[in-house]
Amino acid sequence: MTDKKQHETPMLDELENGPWPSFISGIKRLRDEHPEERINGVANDLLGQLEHSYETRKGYWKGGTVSVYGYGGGIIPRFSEVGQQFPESREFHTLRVQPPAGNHYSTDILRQLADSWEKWGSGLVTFHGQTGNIMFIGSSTDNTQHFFDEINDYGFDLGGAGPCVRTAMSCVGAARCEQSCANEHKIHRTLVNNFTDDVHRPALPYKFKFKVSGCPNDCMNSIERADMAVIGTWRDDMKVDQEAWKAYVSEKGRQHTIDNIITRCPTRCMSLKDDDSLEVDNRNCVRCMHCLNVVPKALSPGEDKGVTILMGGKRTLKIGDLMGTVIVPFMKLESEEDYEKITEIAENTIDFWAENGLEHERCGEMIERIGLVNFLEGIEIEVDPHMISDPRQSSYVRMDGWDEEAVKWFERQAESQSAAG
Amino acid sequence: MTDKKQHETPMLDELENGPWPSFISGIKRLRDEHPEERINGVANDLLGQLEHSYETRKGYWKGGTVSVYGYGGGIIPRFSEVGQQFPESREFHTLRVQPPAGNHYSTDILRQLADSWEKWGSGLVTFHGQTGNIMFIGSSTDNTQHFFDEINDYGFDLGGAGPCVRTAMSCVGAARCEQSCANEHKIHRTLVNNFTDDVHRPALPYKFKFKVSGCPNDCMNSIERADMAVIGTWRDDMKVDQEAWKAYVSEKGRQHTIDNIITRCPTRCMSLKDDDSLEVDNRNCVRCMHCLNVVPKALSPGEDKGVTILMGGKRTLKIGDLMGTVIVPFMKLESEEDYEKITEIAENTIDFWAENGLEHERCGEMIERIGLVNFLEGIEIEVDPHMISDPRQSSYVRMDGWDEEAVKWFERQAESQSAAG
Amino acid sequence: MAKEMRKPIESGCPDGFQYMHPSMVKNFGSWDWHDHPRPGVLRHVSKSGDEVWTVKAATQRILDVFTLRKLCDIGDQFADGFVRFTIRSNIEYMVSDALKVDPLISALEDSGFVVGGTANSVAMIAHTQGWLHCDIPGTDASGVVKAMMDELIDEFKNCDMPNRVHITTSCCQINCGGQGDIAINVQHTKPPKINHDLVANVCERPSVVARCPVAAIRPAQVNGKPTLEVDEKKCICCGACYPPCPPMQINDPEHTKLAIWVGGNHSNARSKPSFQKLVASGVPNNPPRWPEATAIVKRILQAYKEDARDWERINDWIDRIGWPRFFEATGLPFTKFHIDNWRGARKSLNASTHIRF
Amino acid sequence: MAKEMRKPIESGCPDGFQYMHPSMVKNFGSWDWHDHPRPGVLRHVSKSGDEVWTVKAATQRILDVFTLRKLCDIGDQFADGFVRFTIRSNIEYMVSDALKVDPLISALEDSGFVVGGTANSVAMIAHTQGWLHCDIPGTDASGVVKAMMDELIDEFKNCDMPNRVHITTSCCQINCGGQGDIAINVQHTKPPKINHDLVANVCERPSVVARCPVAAIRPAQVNGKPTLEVDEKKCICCGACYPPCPPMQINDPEHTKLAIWVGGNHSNARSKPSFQKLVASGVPNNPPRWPEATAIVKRILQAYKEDARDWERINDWIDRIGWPRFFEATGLPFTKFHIDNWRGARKSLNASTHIRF
Ligand code: SRM
Ligand code: SRM
Ligand code: SRM
Ligand code: SRM
Ligand code: SF4
Ligand code: SF4
Ligand code: SF4
Ligand code: SF4
Ligand code: SF4
Ligand code: SF4
Ligand code: SF4
Ligand code: SF4
Repeated sequence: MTDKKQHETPMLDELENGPWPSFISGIKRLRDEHPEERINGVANDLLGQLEHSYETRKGYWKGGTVSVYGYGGGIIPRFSEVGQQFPESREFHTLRVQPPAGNHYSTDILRQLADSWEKWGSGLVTFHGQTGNIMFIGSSTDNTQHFFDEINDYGFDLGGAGPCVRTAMSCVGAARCEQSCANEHKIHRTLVNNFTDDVHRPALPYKFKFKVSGCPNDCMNSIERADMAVIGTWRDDMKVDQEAWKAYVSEKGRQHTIDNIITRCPTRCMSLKDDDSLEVDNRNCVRCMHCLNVVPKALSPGEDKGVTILMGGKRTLKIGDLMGTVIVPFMKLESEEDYEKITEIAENTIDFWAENGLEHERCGEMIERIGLVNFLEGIEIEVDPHMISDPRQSSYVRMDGWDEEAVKWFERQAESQSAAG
Repeated sequence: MTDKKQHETPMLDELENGPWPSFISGIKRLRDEHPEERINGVANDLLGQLEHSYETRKGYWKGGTVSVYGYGGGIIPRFSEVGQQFPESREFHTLRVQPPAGNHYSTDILRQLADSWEKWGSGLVTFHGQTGNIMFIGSSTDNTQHFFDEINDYGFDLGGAGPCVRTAMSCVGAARCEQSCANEHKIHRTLVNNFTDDVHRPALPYKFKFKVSGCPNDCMNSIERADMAVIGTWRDDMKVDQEAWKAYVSEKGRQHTIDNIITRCPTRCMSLKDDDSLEVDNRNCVRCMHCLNVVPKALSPGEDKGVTILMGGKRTLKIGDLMGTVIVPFMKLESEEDYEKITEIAENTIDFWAENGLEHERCGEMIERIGLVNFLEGIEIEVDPHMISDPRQSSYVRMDGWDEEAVKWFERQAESQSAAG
Repeated sequence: MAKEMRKPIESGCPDGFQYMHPSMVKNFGSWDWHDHPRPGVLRHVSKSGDEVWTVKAATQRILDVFTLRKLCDIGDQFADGFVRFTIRSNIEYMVSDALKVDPLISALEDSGFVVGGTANSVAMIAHTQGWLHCDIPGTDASGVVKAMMDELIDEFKNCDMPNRVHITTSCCQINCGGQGDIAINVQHTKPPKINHDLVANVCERPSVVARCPVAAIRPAQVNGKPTLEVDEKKCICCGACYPPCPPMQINDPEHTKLAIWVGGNHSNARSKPSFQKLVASGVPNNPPRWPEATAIVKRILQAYKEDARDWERINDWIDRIGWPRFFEATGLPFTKFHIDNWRGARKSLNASTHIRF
Repeated sequence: MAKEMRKPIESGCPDGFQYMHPSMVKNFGSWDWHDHPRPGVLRHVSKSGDEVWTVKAATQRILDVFTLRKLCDIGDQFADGFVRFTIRSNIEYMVSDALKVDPLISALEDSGFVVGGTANSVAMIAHTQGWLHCDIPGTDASGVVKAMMDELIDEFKNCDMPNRVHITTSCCQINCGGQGDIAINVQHTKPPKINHDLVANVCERPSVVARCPVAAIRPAQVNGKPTLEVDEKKCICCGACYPPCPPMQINDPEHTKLAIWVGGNHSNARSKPSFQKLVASGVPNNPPRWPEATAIVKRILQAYKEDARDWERINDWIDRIGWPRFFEATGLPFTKFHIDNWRGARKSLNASTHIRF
């Protein structure tokens, strides 16, 4: 440790108490124990500024413009407003780096990243931010380029910041989860890596996020937090291992089974038979996952797997929280053509939104403004009753094109029937 | 029948086919069989105009101004736009007459009304219109006054038409229904008869309807069709006659009982015990009536009866259908003071709305425009969590008065506790 | 006026007890339970042990005095001279003696009335004035109802449905008939045609402008006269401007259509009250028997009857099976018009993976 | 720039298979079932019969390189040199040999990490940047979380809750932290204070005006300079104007408060995904340990734990017991602010007699 004066941090010190791991202790370790003086100094001034925030209950960072050569985004620049007092952390930018799909790491690669970061940055890193980036927190303007060049050479690339396609997220899924109905990994990389240009050069109305969950449990919060959510599901009957089911019933008891499973089914489509076997009215199962979650040994998704796509989720800003809503009720994702199709859907969506979205307007806000039907027409997807919870409730609409629209429906029905037949 | 030329009615004649009673046949009887020539003529021209409507698919009545001495409303004036062709029914006004609460009639009084109507009107009458009036359909301008004078003398009065308090409605309720939790009769008459002036002299922003149902089955459609809905309910535990219940279970079977009752309870608060007895988690019963409806012999409302008041229901016009929403979760209606209190609530509501409603704006539309909280303040009712399905979902609100509001709640809680203790 | 006029007695709503069947007066507030001995008949049992048997019959709603007197005759003969009318304009006879029920039913049926409409039947269709009396109707609700009930009479006379079915009709988009399990409503499909010569004389222009839900009307001058004009791109053809301004003719022999809505439910039974939803539109407004509308209603009833569970109202049934299946089961087309775009429409979208395949 | 710059390799999202535990690669897509041998541990069994035991541990999220290397050391020693991170920034170690689980847990705990957060525990709180890095924070999410997890550590380490509890925090009303079963969010209570001297230089005025959700901002002149002004009656104190225009200072040491929201649920399990609802506001933003916020969270958790049934998430529980009971059970006040008045607010009103007394 250098002998430079350490800032007093009486308030932050309070956050070293208690059993939970303390981020303050971590920063102090960098200040006190790291061999590199640069890092000691940065950590010391960072603590100083943070203590100042705690005392005054205000933040002291402001934005600016920092990027790496060739890119327009991916870095959150931070300059201190109290840099005179805390000069060594006055430039404290965050690099948003895309993690491997599924957030898998070897310890080797983690060490390699730590080494690079130690060389150029503050030594503070987060796995991961809420959008899913590795956040390398605290680099000077000069060093961002060096750090990026180094990790970019061994396979890491920046994520998004600004009005652009953002880093995507996918759940552990098929790698370790029996509920997975899709190759989250492949969907994730196919989608986001199709848009690297849009990730790195912000030129869209606003941000656009992909998230991929392998099943309706939606461990990636995709319905609420993604502009385009891709969620695995299945179309045929769920699989019931009656022996495993009966074993569960006999272990837990019938009353328990009824109270925790049968009556919790949102469409009441399960019956516990007198011989303890299970009957499922699969046509009315809405794939809510509840029963599969409770008895994974006995109940599993069916064989005919695919994905549901929802669009328009986001949090509060401007018009209040929006959940994504169903745009593609079901599509298979097996062949390369299937993957091309989903990429095309994403492209059509982003193109249409890029043309029609207002400045700072998310895709869901645009849908809200122009109406779902116009959006669907824009991305060339036909209306489908699975997209709604309920049909129109208001008679306030001009419907003189009814007959033409009805014909379209019957034609589509006939087509899909002859395709099936 | 007079020998005046009868209009051809080929289309209407089609409505004399089929087994259902035909209103066309009824009108023809008046044309062909009634001893009074005036009535024959009116019926003939009425059929003529109606046939003309069927042929051209258009209506031919227009409004105007007709009233009885001393009143401003209660009559729907109709003048024919094709009166030259159909002169005898060219004036064809409807008198809206308030029925006895509960729509009870002796045959004597019905005959008396028929006699009066035959003297002055067309001989066509409806028990009742959708708002609940006896509709005496088809009077000339001159005769309205005569007819009104005659029936007013023996106890009948006009209902509302125009921007005024309207005729109210109440279900058969306590007169013949075991579900009844209130004296619908008395509530109905107390409320509407407190506002006779507002019924007869239209001077409000728009119409205002009371409807009274004795229980949450709401046979009067009051939540959707009344500005102020009063609905009977109870506050203590429902009554369970376990013997009658078990008899039902043993007659219908356990599976049937579970499928039709236990799993249909919206809050899942019923358990069928192993001995076939019923356990109800009464704190979570929402008085939905389902189980009581299915097994009225075994299940009945509790003892601590009262009413819930909802306001703001109406159909489509202007902003789309509105359901009424809870304004008074529960109040007793036993003593005269209780009835004074409910009258006062109605008065406060109508006063506040009369002052703050826009022209042609219903109470529910006003609530929608100004927000429930402002409405409650206007009628001096405190907020209560029973009024909502869910608390606020949007953070977009200025809440700097939070502490003061919190204090109000705690004070009210303390008061009601000390009142109870 | 010169002649002295009689001052009204502002008696308001009459006391019903004076006209109430004596057994109902006696047992007021003490009923214990009821059951359904047969279609069209209810038995209510009082805590006192008294019984009242109610026989319900449908009429044509618009009664001529002959019919009214006939109903009275039957009441005198079998039911102690008392009757009541239900909210759906059915007449009810109350008898204390079970033995009178069958003869009463025969008398009613012999006179052309239809006994039924109780419990899980298709109830009498609630309806409105139509061409017979109103000034703004797009169709004749009474005619639609007569034609339809001719075909649904068995469903009225029997109790074969999973739960009661409440059908309503209305003769313009104002919808005095309310909403129901199934509603047959007028739906205009073209903006009003304005008779500019009349507007200045007949209409108070600012209040017509204010009545339009989408602000599509603006004041204008035509041939130097003040009138109104409609932005046809905005107009949702609701007809709200027509009552205050009849020169804004919205009714059209061809373009005024019927629409069918389902799932309205006012009761609090099981779920909270729910609004009806559009299922079919563009249905021809085809007097005198409107066969197209009846055909759709029958398809819906049949699908409901086949698939719903006991006690499920139409809305409960659809909640369970989902809308895609509803359209499949009824064979009705799903179009872009089914996707709501009025206030709060977002809540009608499926923001979940809850999907039935 | 003069110097020749390195062109980036636009490789995007790296392939995860290269860093994936071999057993997960081998059994990719063939897992059969899992169970919960003990808190913090999952066992996944593949159709091939292979097993993977996962041990989950919480860290401080903002890792210094020492801590990161310590985590790597443990991974090398017990878990074949592979780890993954969850969406809640927990680290997961996968081992194929059940016998390694206990020593691994000891190693983690000995190093100060906390093993838990699986199944029906209180999961690690998702959080955001706060005063440590963001330019607009009203509080320090990391600090709030550290202080709160100190008190909820037992709930993290055990699986005693009716179902999982997902807590989130955010450090401004933008809410990067998302929503959750319980959310602790910043809530400003006073309109921004404008530094008029700076506006003209720093802010693009039209786009600031456009950013306001309630159109409360208008261009103005102060001392002859172009600036902005806020209609304080309209302003809902959301802070949306502050990021594009820092001179519109919304953060205030006293009037920036915390609010607590409950019932957000993103999963499709049982009911469709639901939004969180406001339950408490005006909570002091009180560093360094925010005791008032923690106290409320604990009251909510306790009521939930006592009253909810197995598998009921907080929203499911409240659906069953109703909001009045929620306020009763937690002792939190119900105020006029709980009644929504934002778009679509009517749907939040109780349009029924469904009431629990
Ligand atoms: C007579 C009448 C009230 C009146 O004063 O006029 C009435 C009377 C009864 N209703 Fe009703 N309801 C009457 C209109 C209604 C209406 C309004 C309407 O028809 O427009 C509703 C609400 C409409 C809606 O839900 O959209 C209504 C919703 C109910 C319900 C709830 C049904 C449900 O499951 O949703 C019940 C409960 C039941 O079925 O057991 C009920 C039950 C009953 C019972 C069984 C109550 C009782 O214990 O006596 C009565 C006999 C019904 C029968 O005929 O089978 N009544 N009932 C109305 C008869 C109308 C008719 O002639 O067809
Ligand atoms: C007669 C009746 C239909 C029927 O055949 O049963 C009826 C007929 C008319 N209604 Fe209605 N309404 C009738 C019950 C209703 C109901 C049902 C109810 O009261 O439960 C409603 C829906 C509930 C509600 O209040 O919202 C209803 C909602 C309307 C509206 C729309 C009001 C709104 O705020 O949305 C209008 C338009 C207006 O008032 O501007 C309206 C206007 C009219 C007018 C006065 C049309 C006009 O402006 O000239 C109709 C006169 C017809 C005529 O020639 O007699 N009528 N009207 C019903 C009254 C009979 C009676 O007094 O008993
Ligand atoms: C590891 C992780 C995915 C990842 O790739 O990061 C994951 C993994 C699993 N989730 Fe999840 N979920 C993970 C975040 C989520 C989230 C998102 C979040 O935490 O922000 C959700 C949705 C949040 C919400 O609902 O608001 C989520 C909703 C579920 C559910 C639905 C629970 C419910 O009843 O509502 C299940 C089903 C279950 O509990 O059996 C589930 C089940 C599971 C299972 C049991 C699936 C399986 O069979 O393997 C996994 C083990 C969970 C455990 O640790 O007990 N997972 N899970 C995430 C662990 C986060 C953590 O460290 O705490
Ligand atoms: C770092 C991170 C919080 C964290 O600590 O984890 C974060 C931090 C910021 N977010 Fe965020 N957001 C982060 C995830 C989110 C999420 C969650 C998600 O992606 O799932 C959301 C909600 C979901 C959504 O997209 O709606 C989110 C919604 C926002 C918004 C509001 C967007 C909206 O349309 O409602 C803004 C404001 C804006 O963009 O104008 C915002 C803006 C910001 C900015 C750039 C503030 C600003 O304008 O200067 C923050 C930079 C902080 C910093 O100094 O690093 N951030 N932000 C998360 C990104 C880390 C990463 O890249 O992995
Ligand atoms: S979303 Fe489904 S598939 Fe993915 S980890 Fe969660 S439970 Fe497994
Ligand atoms: S997955 Fe959900 S909807 Fe399907 S059977 Fe199981 S509990 Fe019911
Ligand atoms: S509303 Fe209730 S009390 Fe009144 S008739 Fe209907 S079921 Fe009976
Ligand atoms: S009345 Fe409704 S909520 Fe109450 S126990 Fe019966 S079914 Fe359940
Ligand atoms: S629905 Fe329309 S046309 Fe029919 S009675 Fe009511 S206002 Fe008149
Ligand atoms: S029909 Fe309706 S939308 Fe069209 S101009 Fe008239 S009031 Fe406006
Ligand atoms: S919640 Fe607000 S303050 Fe916190 S990181 Fe996001 S934008 Fe910054
Ligand atoms: S704080 Fe929000 S509401 Fe207030 S002026 Fe700024 S953007 Fe508008």
